[in-house]
Amino acid sequence: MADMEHIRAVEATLFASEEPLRSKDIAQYVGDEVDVDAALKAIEEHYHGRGIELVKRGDRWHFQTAADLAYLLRRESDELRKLSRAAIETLSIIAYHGPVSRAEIESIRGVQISKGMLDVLMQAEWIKSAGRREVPGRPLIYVVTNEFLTHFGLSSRKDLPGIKDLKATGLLDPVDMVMNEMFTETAEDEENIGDSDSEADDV
Amino acid sequence: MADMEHIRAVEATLFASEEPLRSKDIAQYVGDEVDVDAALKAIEEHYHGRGIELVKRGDRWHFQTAADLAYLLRRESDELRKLSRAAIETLSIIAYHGPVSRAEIESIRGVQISKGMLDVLMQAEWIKSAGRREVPGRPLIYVVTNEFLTHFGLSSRKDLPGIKDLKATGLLDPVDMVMNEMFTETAEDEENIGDSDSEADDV
Amino acid sequence: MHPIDDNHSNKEDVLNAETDDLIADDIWEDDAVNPDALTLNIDGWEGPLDVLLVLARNQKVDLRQISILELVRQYLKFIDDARSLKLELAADYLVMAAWLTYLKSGLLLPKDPEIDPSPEELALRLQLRLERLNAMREAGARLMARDRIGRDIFMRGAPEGLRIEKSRKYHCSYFELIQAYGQVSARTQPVMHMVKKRAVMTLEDALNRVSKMIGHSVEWTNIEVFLPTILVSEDDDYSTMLRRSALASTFMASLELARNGVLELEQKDSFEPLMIRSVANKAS
Repeated sequence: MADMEHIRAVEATLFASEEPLRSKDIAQYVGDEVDVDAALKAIEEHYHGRGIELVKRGDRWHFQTAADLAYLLRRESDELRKLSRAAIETLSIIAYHGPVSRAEIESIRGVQISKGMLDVLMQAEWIKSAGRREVPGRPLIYVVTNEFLTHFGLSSRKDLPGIKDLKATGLLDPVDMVMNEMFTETAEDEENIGDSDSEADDV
Repeated sequence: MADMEHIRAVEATLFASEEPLRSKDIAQYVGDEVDVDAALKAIEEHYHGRGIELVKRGDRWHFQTAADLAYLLRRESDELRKLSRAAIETLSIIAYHGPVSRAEIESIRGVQISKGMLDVLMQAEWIKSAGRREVPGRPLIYVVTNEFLTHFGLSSRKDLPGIKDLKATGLLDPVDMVMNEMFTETAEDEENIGDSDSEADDV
Repeated sequence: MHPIDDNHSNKEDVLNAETDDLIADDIWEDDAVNPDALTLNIDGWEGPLDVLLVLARNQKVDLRQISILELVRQYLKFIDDARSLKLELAADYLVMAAWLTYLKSGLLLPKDPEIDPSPEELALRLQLRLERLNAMREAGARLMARDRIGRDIFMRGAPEGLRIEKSRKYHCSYFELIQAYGQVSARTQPVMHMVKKRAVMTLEDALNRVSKMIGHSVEWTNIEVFLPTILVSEDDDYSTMLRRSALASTFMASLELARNGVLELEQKDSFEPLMIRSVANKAS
């Protein structure tokens, strides 16, 4: 059994070192009278089963975090954020009208969408780009992903309610009445709005 | 006694960390179900007398080499030597008297402190500003940091060398306060030259 | 004739005794310069208080027992030497010299009770300041002498590092999604102004209808009886609208027929039922 003072010295030297050390490197610090190898052996045993372990790579020794605990060092933490109103609208447009280009989304929303908006939705893995539209400028077009369907409990885009359904559930109510009446009375317009059904078939 | 797996997790987390961690920081890595404080206590005991020890500085924990092994590991670093006498004095005043304003530091040192002095100490992360004194001019006030405690191996400001004696002998009290007290006290002891009122009476 | 309190009275005695009490720390021994050598380097001093502290410590006694008079003498000598060497002296050194000269005379002269603060009080104040500066100087030395991280004590040389990887998860409910689409649709439909095909009974229709029916009506009859019967029972929007249109048209038709002497109208009072009957019948 190595001398406790020798063990302590070797232990501290290895701990403080910025790189793995050979037995002879350690000896330079702790002095020739120390049986470094015996000390290393004692340390290796002492740390067995702890959160730290002494390991030998080639001829060099170093301390490292126990391999089975490595998962602790890279912790993922979920930061739950609420999607902004604008982002939800954009998402819904892509869901109903996709594949759509950014310009098309803007024309449907009637407002420009910020650069980051689509990034956020892509980061959330709810939309993805689906190639380019073969029109001048070849804009990227977007569709919703399988993750989107899973998240919202949909088996396909066909499950999205049409405008008639929205009306039935009163989801169009908050809008001003003139608009509302228009949907009620102009039956032919419903086809425009409800055409998402036919598009959904493409998915 | 804390659970061995919990101990290992806390041990590994502290070991892997690049900086001292608060108990609650550790909890983020090891999970809420772990009694971090109990684990820390167990680890502290386990390392007692080893070449590595677990220490608490301020509210943060870290592993470090045992102090008595300094003779093996000591390195002269230029950075540590550079501190001027003025900087050392300023740092001490902030440590022992803090929170203090610049004017208070100057009044103790009897000289103005150069413009960059506090910046240097702040850059070293040894001092930080801690709001303003609610007196005319609302001067910034300074205190020492956790990094200061860590660097100098102090558990808390109470641990500052000799601070108890300095407090007991009133050497941390402002001169004005001591003068006031002294002259109020002596007023009770018959006539004493310090007391200008009684002096006036004598004449 | 030299009223000095207990703190001060023995000062000179103590000084003369030249106690060998050394100030505890030796960290600052380098600074314990021979007072006569002080003139050699003015730049090395951190102001007059610094000079005074070093001079005081050279008295090799507890700072509480220093001789202020001796200290003043040494400081003034230091200034004189510097001047004789034609060294530039910063103003604050000279201010301190003047102040100490004043203090010295105050301490030596018979006590003047009119002087406030008293010279003794000023001397005490100076002594307290020196004590405090000295305390911090010693504290600094002790602090610097501690086992310090990175010099004597080491943290782990190559920590793996910890990282919490924040992955942002966005929250959006199904309801919010659908609602948003509803609102987008509602908001952005092109606004079309269309003249609605309204449910109406034209005046022409009403004239025909009333003309045909009035022949059979010999008694006063409520005008509403002349409305298309289907409208009475039905209660939907369409029927209500048509009913109101029919009522208005029928009323207009009645007025027109009354003008032509085909029928007559009667209303007992405001909002009472409007009654009509055939003129022909009345005549018969």
